[in-house]
Amino acid sequence: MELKLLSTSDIAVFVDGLLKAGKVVVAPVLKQSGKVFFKPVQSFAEVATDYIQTAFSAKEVVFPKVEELFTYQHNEDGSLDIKDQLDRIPETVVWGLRPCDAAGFDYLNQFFLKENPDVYFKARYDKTTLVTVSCSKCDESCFCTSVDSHPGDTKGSDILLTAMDGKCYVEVITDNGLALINSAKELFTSTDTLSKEAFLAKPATHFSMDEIKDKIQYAYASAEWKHASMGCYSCGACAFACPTCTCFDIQDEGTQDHGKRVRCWDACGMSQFTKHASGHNPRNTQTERRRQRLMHKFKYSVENLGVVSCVGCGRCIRVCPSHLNIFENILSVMN
Amino acid sequence: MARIGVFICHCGENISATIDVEKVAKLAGKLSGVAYSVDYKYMCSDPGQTLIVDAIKEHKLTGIVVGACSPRMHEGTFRKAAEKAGINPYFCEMANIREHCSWVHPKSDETTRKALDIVRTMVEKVKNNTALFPIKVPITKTALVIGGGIAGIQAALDIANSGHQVIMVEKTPSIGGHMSQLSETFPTLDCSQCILTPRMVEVAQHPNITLHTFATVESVTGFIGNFEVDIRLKAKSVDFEKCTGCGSCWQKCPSKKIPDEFNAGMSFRTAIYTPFPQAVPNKPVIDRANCTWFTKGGKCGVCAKICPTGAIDYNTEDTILSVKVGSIVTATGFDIKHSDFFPEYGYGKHPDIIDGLQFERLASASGPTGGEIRRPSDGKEPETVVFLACAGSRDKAKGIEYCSKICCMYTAKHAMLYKHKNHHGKAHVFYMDIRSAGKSYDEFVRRAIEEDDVNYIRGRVSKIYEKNGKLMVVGVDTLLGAKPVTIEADMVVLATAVVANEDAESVAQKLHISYDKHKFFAEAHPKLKPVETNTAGITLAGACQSAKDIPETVAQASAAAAKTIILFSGSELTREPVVATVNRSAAPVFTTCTGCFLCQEVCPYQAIEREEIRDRAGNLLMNAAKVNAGLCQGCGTCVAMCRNKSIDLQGFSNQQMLSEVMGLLNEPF
Amino acid sequence: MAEPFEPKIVAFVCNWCTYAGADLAGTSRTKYETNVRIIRFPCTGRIDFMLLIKAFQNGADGIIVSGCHPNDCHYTSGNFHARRRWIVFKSMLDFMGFPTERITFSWVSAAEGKKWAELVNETTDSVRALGPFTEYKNLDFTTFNQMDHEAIAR
Amino acid sequence: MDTNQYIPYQVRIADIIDEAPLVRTYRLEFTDPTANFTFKAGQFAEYGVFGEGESTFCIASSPTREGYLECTFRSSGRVTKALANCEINDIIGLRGPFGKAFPIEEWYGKDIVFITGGIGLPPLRCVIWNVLDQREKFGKVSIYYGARTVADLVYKEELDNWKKRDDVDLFLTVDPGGETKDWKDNVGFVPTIIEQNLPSSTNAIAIVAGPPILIKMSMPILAKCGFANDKIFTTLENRMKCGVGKCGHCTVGKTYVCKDGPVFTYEEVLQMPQEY
Amino acid sequence: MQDKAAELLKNGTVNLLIGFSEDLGKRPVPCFIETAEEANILVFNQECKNNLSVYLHKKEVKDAVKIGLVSNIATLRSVMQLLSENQLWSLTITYLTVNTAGELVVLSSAEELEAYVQANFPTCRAEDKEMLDKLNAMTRAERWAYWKDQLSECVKCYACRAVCPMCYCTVCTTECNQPQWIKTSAETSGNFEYHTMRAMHLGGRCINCGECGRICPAGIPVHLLTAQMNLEIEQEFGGKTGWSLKSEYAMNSFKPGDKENFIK
Repeated sequence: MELKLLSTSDIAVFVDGLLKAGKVVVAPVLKQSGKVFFKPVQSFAEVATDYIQTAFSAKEVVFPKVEELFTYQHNEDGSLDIKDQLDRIPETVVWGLRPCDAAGFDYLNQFFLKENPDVYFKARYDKTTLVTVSCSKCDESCFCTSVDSHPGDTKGSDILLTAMDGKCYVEVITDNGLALINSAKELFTSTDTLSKEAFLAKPATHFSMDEIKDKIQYAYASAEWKHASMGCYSCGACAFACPTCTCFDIQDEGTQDHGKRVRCWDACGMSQFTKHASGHNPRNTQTERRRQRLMHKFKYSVENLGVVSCVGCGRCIRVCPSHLNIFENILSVMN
Repeated sequence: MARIGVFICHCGENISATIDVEKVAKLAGKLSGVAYSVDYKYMCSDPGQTLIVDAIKEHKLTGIVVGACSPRMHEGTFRKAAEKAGINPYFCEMANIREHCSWVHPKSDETTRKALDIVRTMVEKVKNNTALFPIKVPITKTALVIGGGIAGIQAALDIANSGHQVIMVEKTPSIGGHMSQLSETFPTLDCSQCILTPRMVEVAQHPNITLHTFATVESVTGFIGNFEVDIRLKAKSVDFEKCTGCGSCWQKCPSKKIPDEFNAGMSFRTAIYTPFPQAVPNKPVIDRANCTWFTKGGKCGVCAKICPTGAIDYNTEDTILSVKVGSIVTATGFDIKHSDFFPEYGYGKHPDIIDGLQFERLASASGPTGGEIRRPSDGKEPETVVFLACAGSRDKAKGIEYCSKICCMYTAKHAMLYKHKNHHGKAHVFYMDIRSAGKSYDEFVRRAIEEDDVNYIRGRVSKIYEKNGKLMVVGVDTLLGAKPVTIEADMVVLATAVVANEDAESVAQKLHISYDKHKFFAEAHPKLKPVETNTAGITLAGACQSAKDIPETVAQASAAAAKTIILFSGSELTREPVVATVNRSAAPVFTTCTGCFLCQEVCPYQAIEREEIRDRAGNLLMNAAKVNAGLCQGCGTCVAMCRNKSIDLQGFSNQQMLSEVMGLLNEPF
Repeated sequence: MAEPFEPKIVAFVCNWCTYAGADLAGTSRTKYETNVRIIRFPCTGRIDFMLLIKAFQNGADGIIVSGCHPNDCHYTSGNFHARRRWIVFKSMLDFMGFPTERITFSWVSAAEGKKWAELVNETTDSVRALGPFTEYKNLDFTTFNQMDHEAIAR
Repeated sequence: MDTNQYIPYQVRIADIIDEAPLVRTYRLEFTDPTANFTFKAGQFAEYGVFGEGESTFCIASSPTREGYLECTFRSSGRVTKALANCEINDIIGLRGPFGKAFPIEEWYGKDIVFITGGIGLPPLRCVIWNVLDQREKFGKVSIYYGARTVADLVYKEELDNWKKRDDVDLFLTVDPGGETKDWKDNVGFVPTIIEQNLPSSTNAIAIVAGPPILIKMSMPILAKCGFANDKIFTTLENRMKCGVGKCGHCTVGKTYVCKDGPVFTYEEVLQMPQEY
Repeated sequence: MQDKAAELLKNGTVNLLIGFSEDLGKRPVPCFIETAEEANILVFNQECKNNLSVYLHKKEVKDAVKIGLVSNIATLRSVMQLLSENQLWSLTITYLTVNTAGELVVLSSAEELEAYVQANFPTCRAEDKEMLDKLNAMTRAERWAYWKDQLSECVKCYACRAVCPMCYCTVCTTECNQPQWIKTSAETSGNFEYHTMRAMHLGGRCINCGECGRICPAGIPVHLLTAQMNLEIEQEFGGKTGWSLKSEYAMNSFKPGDKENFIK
């Protein structure tokens, strides 16, 4: 863990340098819809700076909405070729994600690699460096402080930037991060003091994980689930915007002769998600489906991996068509 | 994958001249799912078909593609072959590499590649074919004939004579129609009633014909082979069981001033009446609109008193008779415009300007004048008569663009009849063109002109006005350089336009058949289905479809009868299984159809019905569309309409069509 | 020198008029371009617009949609419904910026073998002039696959 | 580099047996003879038709019979229909083996009671073979199997063989109305048949597989026989996509049926939310 | 409104009332009220944009049979369209809305509904019109670029479908996989086909509530597609969506005189 300084004017120099070095830089870009998306950029000029949260999380870098698993081709002699595309994946720097997103990566890392490691995730994750920027602003949807994180949290990041009083403080957390810094040593000067708390945003804290941990055990039976889910349209917006939702579907595209097998995002809230070919649907009502999603975030993932899989980024609240509010739901089902 | 057989035909040289058939067969053999592939000189020949049959058996083929000519040519042939080999005939598809490839392209690799593409496309389709079975629809072997004119009579007799039951419905008190009103008929001048009445009697007496006069069709439901028809039997007020037809009632009936429809309003009838002496059935009915008993509330009652058999019953009411029939012959006939249609001729105010039908009555022995031609106003024999052809017909201004077809002929006939009866009289005919196509028709017209020196003037009549007891007919003679001519006439006969019955539209709607803008009923195809309507099982006969003369009408009536008899020749009707179906599945899904019924509108055949899906307790769970396979003709418009693909078309299913597209555009290697 | 571009054209036609018209072109040996591939439907009313999209998605450069002239429909009104669908579909595609000139709508009767041949030739020429329809296929890379492809390019 | 669990083995269909309407058994062999594929009774695999997708079902043959693999499936969805259209020598994809197996070793010396219905037999046949192939290691073996109709019974030959064996008690039944003229066995629902021939629970293991209703109905009866919940095994068949505990389709509460199951004791099942 | 709602719930005219309440952030949230006591949480203001009629397809709602529906005009219009498509037949619905004068209006029959909707029929929303004109003014290439850029962000969460009252199919074409019409993956071409299809299915049925555009997490103005089509259809064939109780669907009817200048 090193602490360095980077003059704000050199940020552009640094990023453009990374691009020159042949790295793919994925950074927040403001699009005509007025929303900010993570996009590969060609120069720092494209990077958006003034935003609270991006529309979608940066998980797409390591878990694309469409991942090509392999292509297949039947040959004239009846044999079959199967090729995966793992060698394609480029060195990538994710620039300017929020600490909550970085924390999301931490969870993804555990989920995909702890057991039955997922080669596609690994291939992308290994080539990805996360440069996080701590938050000076937040809105009423943010609630990272409720889930054991905060606007200056380094969890999951390789590098955490905090730009205040004209300087940019650089917390180097991993060797990965260090390597990145070293690619442009001259821009960085060492420093040892950093007190960012004053600068950081102060999102409202609605609960603490400690108080949840035991109450959540009994939440399953709560009658409140029906209320918490009646308004749900059973679309996938929350899951697709979520930095830690990992459900996916596997589909073949093409003919029986040649094509590709892809995996694409799926959402446990969609009515067909658990439906059997027989027509039997284990989670037939939205109540069950929403309960599964929330319980997974706050209970199941803790039991399975020891980490809460909600990072409090608040995206699900912002995107929800019927303004369902995850922390309100959690609070309601626990009492 | 399936085991498809591909059979490439050389068609002698027709295909192999420009396409490398061996190569196509060889490459087709490599396609996934193709288990056998071969080329042969003539696939449609007996050895060719045997080759296919054997291959299917030997290689356990599940489907075949024959790369040869157009399916419109030989699909049937090869489907039979497939069936012979023991697989469902609908697992056979044809790849049209002749009409669509070898015949239209030069010999080249491109052409060969195209042929292979075509074959591959059909292979992809047949892989997704499903076994289909002809649809059997039971048939009620009873025909309904609507209309008792010559068309209806002819059709009814033909069908009845073939041994099938016929129900005839006629709205007036007697069958016979317009033909019974005619005096003589062109081109032979034989007496209309002499040839018609025997047929009328035959109908009445035929064991296979049930006759309902004074009756109308109330409603029609169901479909080909299985129509359910409600017939309204209007209250006759006379018990036909008891009535002997002695006629004493109408002789005594006090209300005698009712215009006589049969005589085209040129004489009067009574309130209780038989329309004409040879009426069938020859029993009276009471015209309640004009009977004092009904108009003045229970006064009079003479006929009841007079009737020897007590057949009169003022209290009878309309009754609805429901019948099941397998086919319907529509023979509702036509009407003509009357002189009141013509402002330029005084809106029919002048009694001596009459229409053709009225002249027929004047000329008819059974008519008001006993066959002597006397003008209505004063009963004098007219010395000059002007006949106007095309009165209203072929006249955009009057909204009738079409030719009424029969006027040229009957005008010639009228002029001739007049001359025969009034040898010194003068007959003038104003005409636009003389249309006398038809067996010995033109001779007939020539005869009028040459032998009976009827004066034909080519030109139109602009107006007719009265001047000291004469009718001044003002027109032009276009053959004499549009020279104006004025003729002093004693009587003018307008050959008025033939039009559809006023109730034609409502009849069509009851039958769910379409009609043109003049309310004439529309045939299913102007050339190839001139007798059928686009509602299967309903045929047309006579002038309800368009103006026709008697021979044409009779011919079409027999054709309609033939169609019916063909339908009745089997115990059930077998139809191509290319029909739409709405998916159904087990509870709790039942179907993916949402019951929006937006598809109902697009079906030209009213084949889409509503089905109510209920649980065991009988509670309505959902409404869903259901296709009546008896009515569906398989156009598939509803399939493309259906948003979530709940309707599919057998033989051209979504899976099949999409597979064709995918297969065509994705070359395997 | 690369060989000249030969467009792939798919024709969606109805069984009773245009398919028969194409047959007539055959029986009267009217020669025309080889680029067209015919897919037979019972009626233009059956032609699902999704099939057109699928065709383009799978590499068609041009499409012909053809059926019976108005009032000639074997099923009386299928082509009328189809026409209405086309009007809307066309303007829809146009609004999305789709090069609609790659779709040719036409009426070809069973008697118009010659017209069919001309139609195919005209369409082929115009599509050949338009060049390969890559816009649509290129859509197939989402941003992140795009990224991969760029990576390979390097 | 870890193995890529999404790349399927290529297997060739060596033989096809039509078991019942819509139900087929495929015998599969690896195109690459070097492929070392080992599995245990109760594990499942992902069977894929390229261009259509993958479908999940248990391996129906037993590791005790080496050299080949068998699977039995009913064609219902897109993939299974495509599978059913396959012919001998077609190549399909195979991923696996996945999931926990039955702890057969722990059952040595015990009585084994198999209870299953319809298409529930295939997952158990693997165990049954396993048991029969080392018959001496087990106590009494009884099999309760039923189907809707006689036609719907799968592995008919096998059933005859088991019937002939005197070291296996086979109770065959078909639902009322499903019988044929020459049907000599029981008529009635499986649970009823169990009630009529109650198995002893002393030192016994019960294995239940089949439609949810069958499981639901059988449990109380087994309880009545005195089977403890941890002596009753079942195998859940949730919708699965990845097979390796990632895609989330098969989750029941915190449990990933694909990697934590599909084999569970009834006790474990009761711990889960009742969403399967 | 709260009192009226309470009354309806008390006297049993309504078993379940669908309306709006507010969350901690004072944002309107759809709420579902079964007892008169809860009625006090109801709010109704300009921010209540959701088209609540979409909930009428929800099983829990259908089970309640007697429904009270707090509606803005768009909601009422969509109910009209739904009725014309033979939906909602199992429900008896009481509509609570607020007219332009700001008074509470209660409609308890389809006929009343029709009268009210026709009297207060909404026009194409100004902001939409503006965007449409902007797009139509573009060259086609620009439009292509525009939609390509927009649709590349679509993740196929199907929120647009979920919030659409006209998307009531129990199984959507996107879920049909025999054959698979729509790619499951959210690749841009798949997104194009999905949105084209959606627009085609909604053209002449969409009631322009604009929900799909408003809620798109990727900010794609999908509602413009259907809005544009509705304009086209209205111009070409006439008829307004959600105007009449009897079906006036432009796409299942035709006029012999429909234009065909584009047909060779």
